[in-house]
Amino acid sequence: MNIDEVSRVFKDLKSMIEPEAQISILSSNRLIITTSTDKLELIANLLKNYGFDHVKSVTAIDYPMKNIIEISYLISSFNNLNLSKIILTLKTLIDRNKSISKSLYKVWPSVEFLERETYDLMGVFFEEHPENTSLILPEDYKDIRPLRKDFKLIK
Amino acid sequence: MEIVDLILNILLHPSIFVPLIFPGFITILIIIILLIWAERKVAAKIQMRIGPLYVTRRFGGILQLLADLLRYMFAEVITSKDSDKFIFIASPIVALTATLLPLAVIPAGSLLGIELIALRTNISLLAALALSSLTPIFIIIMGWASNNKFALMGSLREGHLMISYEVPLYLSALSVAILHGSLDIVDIVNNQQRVWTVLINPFAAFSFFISVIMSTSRFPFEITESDSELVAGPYTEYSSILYGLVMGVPYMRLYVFTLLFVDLFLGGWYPLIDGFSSITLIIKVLIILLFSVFLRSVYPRYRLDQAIRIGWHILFTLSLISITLSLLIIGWVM
Amino acid sequence: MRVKEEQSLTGNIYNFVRKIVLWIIFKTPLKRLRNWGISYSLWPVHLTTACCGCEFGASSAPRFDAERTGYLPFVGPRQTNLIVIEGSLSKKMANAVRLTYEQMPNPKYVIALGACAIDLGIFYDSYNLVRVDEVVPVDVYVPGCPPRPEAIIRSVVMLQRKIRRGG
Amino acid sequence: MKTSLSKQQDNRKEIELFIGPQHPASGHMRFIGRVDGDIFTNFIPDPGWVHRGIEKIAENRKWIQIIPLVERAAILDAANMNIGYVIALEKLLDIEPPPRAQYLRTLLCEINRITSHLYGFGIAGIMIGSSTFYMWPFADREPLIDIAQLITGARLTYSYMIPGGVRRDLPQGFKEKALKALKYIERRLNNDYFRIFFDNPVTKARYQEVGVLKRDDAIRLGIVGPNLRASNVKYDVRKVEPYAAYPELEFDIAYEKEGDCYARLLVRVEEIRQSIKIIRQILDALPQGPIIHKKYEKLVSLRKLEEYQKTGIFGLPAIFTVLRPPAGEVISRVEAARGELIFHIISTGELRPYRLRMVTPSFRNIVLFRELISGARVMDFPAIYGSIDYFPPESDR
Repeated sequence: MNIDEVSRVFKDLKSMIEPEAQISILSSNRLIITTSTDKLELIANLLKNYGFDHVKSVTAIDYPMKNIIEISYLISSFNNLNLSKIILTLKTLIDRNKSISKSLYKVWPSVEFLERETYDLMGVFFEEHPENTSLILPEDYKDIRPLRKDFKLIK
Repeated sequence: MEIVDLILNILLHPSIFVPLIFPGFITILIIIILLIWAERKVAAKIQMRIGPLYVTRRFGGILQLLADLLRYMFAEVITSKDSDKFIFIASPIVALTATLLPLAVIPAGSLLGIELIALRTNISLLAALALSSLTPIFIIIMGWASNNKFALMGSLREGHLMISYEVPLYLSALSVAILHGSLDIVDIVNNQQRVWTVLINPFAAFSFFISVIMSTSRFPFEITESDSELVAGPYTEYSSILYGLVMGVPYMRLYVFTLLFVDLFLGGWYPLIDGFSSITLIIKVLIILLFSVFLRSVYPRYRLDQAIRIGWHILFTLSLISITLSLLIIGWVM
Repeated sequence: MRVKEEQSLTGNIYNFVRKIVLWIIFKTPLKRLRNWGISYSLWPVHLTTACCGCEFGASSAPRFDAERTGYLPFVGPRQTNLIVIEGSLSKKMANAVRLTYEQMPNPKYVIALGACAIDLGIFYDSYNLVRVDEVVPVDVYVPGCPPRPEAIIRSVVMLQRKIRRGG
Repeated sequence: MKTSLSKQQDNRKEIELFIGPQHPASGHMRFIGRVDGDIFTNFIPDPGWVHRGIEKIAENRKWIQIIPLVERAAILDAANMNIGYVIALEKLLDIEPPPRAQYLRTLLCEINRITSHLYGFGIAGIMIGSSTFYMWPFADREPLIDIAQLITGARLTYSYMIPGGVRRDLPQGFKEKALKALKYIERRLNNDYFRIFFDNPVTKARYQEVGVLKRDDAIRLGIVGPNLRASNVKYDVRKVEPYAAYPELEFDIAYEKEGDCYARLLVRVEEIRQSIKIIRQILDALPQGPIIHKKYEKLVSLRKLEEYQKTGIFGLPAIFTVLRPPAGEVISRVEAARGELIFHIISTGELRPYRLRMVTPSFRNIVLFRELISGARVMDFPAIYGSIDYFPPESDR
């Protein structure tokens, strides 16, 4: 994919989402959009209308020092072949102690199991998600969620 | 000497010899051991494998089923807490007995000059068919007594299948009776000295054979105990020797039906070997049995609704056609 | 248990019969026949616990053909007498393995495949795994990650020898 | 999942069916279904029975130790798991392996794709009761596993790719053996498989028009791999974002229009054909040259270098144990046998990754169980399961 097309998409998105969110380029065909939790659904709807039709991954990263958890949605497209060459990261930061975020299930149904897994392994509660129940760990799991940084494997 | 003669006389009396030795219990045991071994070996051959071998290396693992039976024999009998214990234990035994009952009226040629039929009646075909329909009922009871969801669903499937294969099975058997003008199997076989029924009325033979395949849950109709969703169907809860019995039931049923099939359609014990006509019969039976178990390595299984549709749409129609054909032939000859 | 009055005269008939049957099975030549039958009829239950299951599948497939030894993967716990633990055992799965083991009729055997089954192997510090020997008693361990199908068949042969020796 | 089931607790007409994990067709997995007569009214997958926590363990491993770790997610597709991670790591390190290494990687990936699809066929066959079609594909995997073993020395778990290249060169006489195996597999695939299974009337009755996944639904649910392509979406990472040697190779995207179980199997058949085509091209056009990046070739000891030049086996340099990629965030995607595999790695310049996210294709396809089997007949469950080619350890990680 040539650089022109990425920069065209970049410009389109920039004009579309600013000033609610910031967009930057990570590498040749990886874009990053950063936004706050309450604007997340708005931005997601804009992106969906632009042509990004599914979510590839929901990655939650724990930063105990900064007291935040970063949630990245990796978004791309199956329908639009130009967009499918781009992976767009939609990032939001949430408070680590509360760890409540807004579910994007209404925008992209493909996040369902990814968000459920994030809830299970990272302990991030997604509001308005149809099923915030354990998926992978045993149902009676009580400990700290394993992907948090303060969960140590060998004591 | 007189005592030996007496014992021999008792043993060789048809009403003892037939159910106990040939074509009854002992023959069935030997045939099942050979048949299951052959089934596994034939499947292995098609699948580029060797199959059971090390149990008796010199004879190609022919005793494999014996080893399995021994294991069943010495395993712990488990009856689950929620099951209806008496029925749970009794129904496999009754099912086994019920499966063997039709042998009393099915003739099996002659051996050493003795006519091998335990009970000669002039309605033996009807009696054989009626007795053969007992087994599925006990299979259904097994699933019910187990008190297990998979077993219950297996029973339901057996019930669904039963009503769809029994009608074509009986109709096509009756079309043979119409053709030969008799309900006595011995008469029917004797009528086939010159030409076999399968050549006169192939529709009846086809629908009878497919119904038999369906009723004994061979592939592609292995639906009752379909393991990929029902574990072992009605037999899910059965362990040890009880499972050994219920595993034998479909094979015995297949054997009994094959005997009937050969008598009705393939000319029974003709061409005759003097005094030993059973040998002709048993060779034909073995060929049909091998063919039925060979289907396992060719076909996947049909879905339940598809099997029922085959039963009612194709087999039922064919059996009606076969009855019409029999009537037409009878009318033409008359 | 309180001894009933009839039993005080005749003794416990059930126990008496049981003792006789056990004596016949274990103290007479019948024992050898039993062990011979069981050893050539090891049927593993369908319980795939982790990724060594692919090699477990391959061991039944044509090139290796474990059916030669009378080993036939079969459907339910009631009809089988062998559990093959394929690799690691998660906490959720450990309950299932224990349940399956208890559902199986005696005599029953366990083969544990892979480094994970021995000491968790490459996942030695995982938070969700348990060791197999904490869950069920194991008869034969097979090392490897994953073990080759030949090794799996060899473990079956080893178990057969063990049974025929009277194990 | 408890809540959604208890909603219908009072409905006495339906029975609740727990399928697995000890069940002939469940694999390492549990399903909770509600059956009304012969129809599943509700079908919920319950994964996590093989969860080993690879993502967490990776945070406690050095960068080079993660290579064997990630391939344990799907050991029958190990090369594709490897290449996803190694590409991500190389992006962080900012190195590009030499062309010969790229071709060798592609070769192993395609061999793995074929063996993985054959495994899937075997499972699909036994699920609908065809024992022959379990045995045949499993038997025909073996020649290809032999080839992979010639390259790497292992049956399934290769750990063949290292940052900057691959561990070994091809042995002598490899090309002839590989061509022979390819010819064999092609003959079996095009004749015997169709005769025994794909053209079998029973197979067609079981698979056609069962478990139909429409194009819009496939996109909406974010399905990947052959299951997506069977619903008429021409999306293949090897074309969209070519990696390794794929830009220079010629192949087509396999796709079908119907979206039913039969189409999903036929897509895999076509993919095997394309893989054979790719392997033939690689064997013809394999460039000469080193198999490891120059930067690392300099770092090994003299003895190891001599061995490398003589036998083509590259001993790992000691520097790999203290590999420290610069800080950064990297996302790599590759087309594994079951679909798109994503690695999202956060590095802080330490000895170990800060966070490694691995999204496997099976995990993204898990939703298909609920979507396709709810409303299907009970006997359709194994047919659909077989056609999805779902591998629980890959999903649970």
